[in-house]
Amino acid sequence: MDDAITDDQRMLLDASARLMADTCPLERIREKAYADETFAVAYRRQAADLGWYSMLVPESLGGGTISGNGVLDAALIAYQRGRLLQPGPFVGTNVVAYALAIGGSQEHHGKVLAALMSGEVSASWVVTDSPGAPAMDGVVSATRTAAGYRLSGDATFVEDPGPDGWFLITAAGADGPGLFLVGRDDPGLRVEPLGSLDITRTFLALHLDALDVPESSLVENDGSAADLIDSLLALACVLMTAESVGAMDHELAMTVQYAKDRIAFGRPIGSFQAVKHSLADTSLLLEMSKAIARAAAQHVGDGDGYGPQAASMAKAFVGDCGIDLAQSCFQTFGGIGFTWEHDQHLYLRRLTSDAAFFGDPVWHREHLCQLSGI
Amino acid sequence: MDDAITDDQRMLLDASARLMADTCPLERIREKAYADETFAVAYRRQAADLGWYSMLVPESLGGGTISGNGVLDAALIAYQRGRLLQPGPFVGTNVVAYALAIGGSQEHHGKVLAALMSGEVSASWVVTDSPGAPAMDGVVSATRTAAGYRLSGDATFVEDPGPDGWFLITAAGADGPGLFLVGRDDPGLRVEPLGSLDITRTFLALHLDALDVPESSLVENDGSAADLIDSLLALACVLMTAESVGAMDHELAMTVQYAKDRIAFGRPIGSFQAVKHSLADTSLLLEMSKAIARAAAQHVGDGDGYGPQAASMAKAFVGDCGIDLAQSCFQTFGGIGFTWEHDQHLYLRRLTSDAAFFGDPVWHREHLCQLSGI
Amino acid sequence: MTVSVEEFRDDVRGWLEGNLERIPADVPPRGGEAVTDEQVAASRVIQRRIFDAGYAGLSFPVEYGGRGLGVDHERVWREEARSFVIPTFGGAGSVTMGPIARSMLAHATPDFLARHIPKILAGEELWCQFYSEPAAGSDLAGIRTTANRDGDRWVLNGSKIWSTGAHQADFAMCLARTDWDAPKHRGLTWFAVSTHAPGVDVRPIRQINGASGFCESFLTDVAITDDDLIGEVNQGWSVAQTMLVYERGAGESGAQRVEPLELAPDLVDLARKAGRECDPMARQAIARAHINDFAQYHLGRQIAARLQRSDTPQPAVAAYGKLAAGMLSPIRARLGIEIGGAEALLWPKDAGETDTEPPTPALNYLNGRMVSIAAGTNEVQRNGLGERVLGLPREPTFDSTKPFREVVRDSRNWNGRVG
Amino acid sequence: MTVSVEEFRDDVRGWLEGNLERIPADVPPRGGEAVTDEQVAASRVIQRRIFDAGYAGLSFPVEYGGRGLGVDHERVWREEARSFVIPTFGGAGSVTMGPIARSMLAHATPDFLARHIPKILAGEELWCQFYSEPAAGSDLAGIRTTANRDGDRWVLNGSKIWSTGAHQADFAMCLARTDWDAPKHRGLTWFAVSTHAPGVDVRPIRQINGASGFCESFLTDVAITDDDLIGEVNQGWSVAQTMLVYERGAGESGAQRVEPLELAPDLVDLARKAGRECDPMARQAIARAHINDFAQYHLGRQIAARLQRSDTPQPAVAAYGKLAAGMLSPIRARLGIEIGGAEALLWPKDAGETDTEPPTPALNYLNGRMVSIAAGTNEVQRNGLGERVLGLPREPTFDSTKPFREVVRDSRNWNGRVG
Repeated sequence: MDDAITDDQRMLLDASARLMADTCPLERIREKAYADETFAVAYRRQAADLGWYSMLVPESLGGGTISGNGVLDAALIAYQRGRLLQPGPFVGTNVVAYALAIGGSQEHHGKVLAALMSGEVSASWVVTDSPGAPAMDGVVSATRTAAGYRLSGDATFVEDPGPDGWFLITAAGADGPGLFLVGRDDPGLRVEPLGSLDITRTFLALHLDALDVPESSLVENDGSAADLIDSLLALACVLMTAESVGAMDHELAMTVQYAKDRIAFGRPIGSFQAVKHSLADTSLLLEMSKAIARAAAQHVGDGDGYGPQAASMAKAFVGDCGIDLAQSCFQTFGGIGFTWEHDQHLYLRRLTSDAAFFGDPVWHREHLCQLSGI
Repeated sequence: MDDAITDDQRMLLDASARLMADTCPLERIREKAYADETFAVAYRRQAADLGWYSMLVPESLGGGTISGNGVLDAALIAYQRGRLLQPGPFVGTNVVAYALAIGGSQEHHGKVLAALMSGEVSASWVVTDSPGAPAMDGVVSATRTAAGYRLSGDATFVEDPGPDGWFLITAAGADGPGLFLVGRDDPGLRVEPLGSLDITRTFLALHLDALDVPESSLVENDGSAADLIDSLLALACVLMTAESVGAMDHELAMTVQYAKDRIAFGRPIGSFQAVKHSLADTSLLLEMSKAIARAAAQHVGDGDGYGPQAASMAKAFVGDCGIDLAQSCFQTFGGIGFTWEHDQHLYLRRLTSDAAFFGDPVWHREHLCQLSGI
Repeated sequence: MTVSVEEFRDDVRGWLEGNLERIPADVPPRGGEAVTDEQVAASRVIQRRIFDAGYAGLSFPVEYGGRGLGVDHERVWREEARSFVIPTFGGAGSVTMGPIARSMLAHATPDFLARHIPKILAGEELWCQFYSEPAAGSDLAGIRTTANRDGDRWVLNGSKIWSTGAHQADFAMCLARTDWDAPKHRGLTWFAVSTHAPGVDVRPIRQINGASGFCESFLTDVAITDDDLIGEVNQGWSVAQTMLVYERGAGESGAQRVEPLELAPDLVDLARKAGRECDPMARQAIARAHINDFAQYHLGRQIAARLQRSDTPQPAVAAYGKLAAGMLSPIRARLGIEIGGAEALLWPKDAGETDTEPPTPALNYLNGRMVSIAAGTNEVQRNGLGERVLGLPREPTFDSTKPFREVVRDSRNWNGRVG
Repeated sequence: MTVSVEEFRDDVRGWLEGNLERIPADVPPRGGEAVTDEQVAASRVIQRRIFDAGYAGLSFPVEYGGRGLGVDHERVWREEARSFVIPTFGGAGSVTMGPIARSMLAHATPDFLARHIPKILAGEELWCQFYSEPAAGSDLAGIRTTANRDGDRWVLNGSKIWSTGAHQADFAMCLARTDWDAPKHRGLTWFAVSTHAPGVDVRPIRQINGASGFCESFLTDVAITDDDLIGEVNQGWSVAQTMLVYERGAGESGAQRVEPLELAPDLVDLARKAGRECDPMARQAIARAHINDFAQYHLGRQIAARLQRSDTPQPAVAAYGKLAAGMLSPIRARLGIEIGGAEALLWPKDAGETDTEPPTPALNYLNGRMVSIAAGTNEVQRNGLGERVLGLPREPTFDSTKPFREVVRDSRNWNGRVG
């Protein structure tokens, strides 16, 4: 995915890779180091210095891209993050930063956007109901009150932004969907920590029981929230997909190495066609995933109108391929892959969760048909 | 599928196999010998002598089983037929014979059932609309007239019973579905010959433009036609499935032999894991197909109430596996499989058509859910 | 003295009713094979009761404490006992009664059998296998654990892995290399080893699902005698062949023991929880799972019947059942995740579940490849089916004729060029 | 003298408008590669016109009648010419302009190139490959057709198969064994052979779809000279490597040439005809097909870019494109059959269709494995990717070092035992 990139992009990726390897390698992930807020803030600040949370924000608001296509830049970072299964809502923070940049008030810019870009806090986009489909028309309901809005309903599959973090909640109002910025620490919000197959991220369910929010929490109040939500989904899909592709890349590399080293029946197992052909097929899945992820980032970044289709296609394709790849690598590792100490299960868990996060392949294929007018 | 059978069943199968090998081997199929009515009648009479068309008819009406489970006996014949891709509506004739035995009038028994059992004529069950789903509520409409019924509508995927043959047409009436026996030569019926991917069978579309049929053409007029139609579908699925399994069995055997004989890179290609493992997987598909086909025949024949579920399961499973197997064998044959002279394409065509005939796997899976009450 | 199946059913019913407890209706069946030490202890008591009543080892020879009956009687027992609290020895229990006891019966001396089989049937001896090794997984005969002759003793050294339930077992059936200069398959021997013997160190392995049903074991100068031999010296591979047939559950491995008639109840339940029971894609997935279950069950029945009709063990044919399980188990697990979506991937933490002990669909997913890998990978099954059932030409072998010592040496210099 | 891409686009537009006919709007594009002899003759006339105007061989060297431009200019030509009647030489045309002309440029003498390339670009010479043989399919180097030196001539004997469009070709590029005592890959040589030469017998093969786009050819004492050599004697395998890169379409094989943006229009159309455009399963299938098309296209672009950045031919990397096509083509064809149902399996006979010439979905289905098998099976691609891209250890080879004569002999006595 980072095959043909500019020198500036290469520098960004190399610096990001160093940061992750130094600060948050897989051992830290296993220890859930990121659950410690001190660790998390320090990590995010360093990442922010590299521009992790600024790529989708215009220069006028303090952001800026490396290559001119900020979506591609952010996707390349996501790809690097995926390789080492990095924690934290990178996708959510960028998506929310974009939403605030496009539709937020000056107060949002000053109070929240700046803190997101500097790594001070994180954010998550809340758009998913049970059993896991994006609720484009709103995952909770919003009704007008004298002082603002009242939000009611439940949401799940929300990545935890950590203390002081923000949620951008997609809510169904009388005139269509709207987006509301709510603090994680809002006392009216019930935040339920969830157990998860994926142990590299932390997920929440949110319960809004008539949560009153002020007028000022509304983002993009000029009536075009539906379009903005479409854009947010496309962005979320592109970045999630890129993270998955990074994880796939790293896992396949581990597996190929194992197939070269492991001996059975007097030969390295990679010399058997059963293993070799499975790895070749898996490698093809990876190359196709890289290609479609990059194409989607390009379309979304170019704003050529094909972004939502391309993003849903990439999300569906990579969602399936990620699980296929993880399953196939597991089979190659054999017994050793069943041990907690081996890393393959971390990748299997993450890729399986990624496939459903922000809409599973079935949902995105149907969505593609609808976007295509059938 | 014929692994553990009685001596009587073995004799029936051996005699059937000899008949087919002598009278209608694959060269005859390629020449479309069965399109010649003299050939067809002679072939059917010999087959009838072996009991091909009598297994689902009680002894009181001149039929009789070999083992006590006539459905299993008929399925074993179907399995043998499938091995050499035998032509003609064996399935239809047996299904219609069963319907007439259960629900037909004495006139039906004397005029039609006897001729079906003796091989004089064939019959087809008409139940399929475009694009190919069984229309259990009726594929055409039936309205009351003074002298009987008026049938209107179109049907497709009807196997040609040949001159003097019969159609048992599933029609939707005011009080539910009904079954009507109509002669192929009825002047009011428009019979349209179709081209077909499967070149081992001959298919028709039927066009009924206000076809008036007498009261006496109604089969099973005591109001329980819906139950009978469920039974007919189960029977059709079991017999079709058994034919497919026979075709699968023969094709895999041809392919395994080829993998033993064909040399490449200084070795028989069957010594390569790529080929060996593909054939092992394919062989597993075949063994599972045999097992489920036999289980379905057993349940349907036992009348234990699970027949419709088991039959739909077998039809769905074998439908997919048949195509998987044919595709996988094609890949093993490589280039030679692309030549008209090689037999593999006859099996590919037949198995692909079989998968959709009487309902494709998707339809049967949904049907299974409905039968199971969800 | 044979008893008819129906008569036997009546006997069983009566005895169960009077002697075992019924499973309370509100206890859900729990997946996974791990059992606690307390469960094992309680199970020994119940097993003793069953043994004393003559219902243990129904198909085992009478002279070793069994009943000498057939598979039909065993099926009757299973059907009737299903709703009662019967012994659960976890993985070690199945291994003891299946591959271990069966291969002992075929290969051990009468003296050995008289010493061990009655105790096994009575629940006194729980066994495990010391078979796989870190460097001998799929390559089952690539054993490096060594048994050296030392006077009238044997001295064992090496390490074993993936021993099911070894931490709860009393004995291990251990495969060791007794001749490094013979070809790979001709220098192996099976021994009985007490897991409590000096030099045996058994450690549970933490699995990806957080459970620890398997162990890794280290053998350091463990001393045993000829009385502990199971089969003849250097003939271990033929014992392994027998064992393999029962490892693969005589064709029924992984399949349900009773014909599955109800539409995949676990998945229907999951779909309902996820609000997807009317979703056409979820319905397809549910139907697929059930159809596969049904086909797998009947495959198992057909294979078992074929094996029963045959006189010699046919591990290659049994491989159909193993491969079916290995193919279908991950598919079914994945269908569960796809049907359930967030419902399967995420769960309330306050329900007492931790990260490492997820609810059933996620647990099944993590365990989905177990049967695809353990006791012979799918790839090994395919080789066996291809060569020994379909009769395809052999894979080139580089480890079949030369001394095993040389195989180990040459594997480090692989270049693939033969001619 | 380079011309900018945009300037070039203007030139092309103007010339096309003034010199070629537009494709009538009501002519549907037709699948399949077969063209009639009349189409070939008419195409030669148009090709001559294009050649004379300087638009033939855009990326070919100027000294052999080309323009010396790059792939961007070629893409412009393709985009602009799409709506005009351009030459269709069928399969032979693609083979001539692709693998044949490209490997000639890399390996033939200037004299040979001057004799043939301009005629190729002008539409005077249509070529085919005499490459595969009945006993050398996947095993491309297993060539048994023999060229024996006889004074200053070479005499060819043997048979060739799967030569695309050979019945319409003027020449064949023929691979023959010139040394049976050398190892397999070191005794091969390429020759130019006139298809009309004495001793050359070309026969169309009837394919399973009823068409005949390929031929079988028999060579009996066909005489040629050193002037007909393409590359050096016994160096044929290195020529074949170049050819392979272009066989695989430089990574783009099987993929569409223009980014597919519209949702699988053929399948949407089929679903509409079948009344299934609202069926959730059909919609999933349609989306799947389009997503695969889109992924395959972008894979092709990425691979092509990677190959362009590299200095040496990398047939192994190009195998990604070939394998993708080989995997996805049968899947797509099957999706069509599943979406269409009876609509795809059955068709009105009176529409002039016969059994042997089915409508598009059925035709695609029968042809679906073409790219999975022809020009290197999926299995061959996987081996290449595994060993030469992923760097996995080699498959054991039994035909790489000993004289080919012995390989043929030994293959008849396979027992697989090596060590």
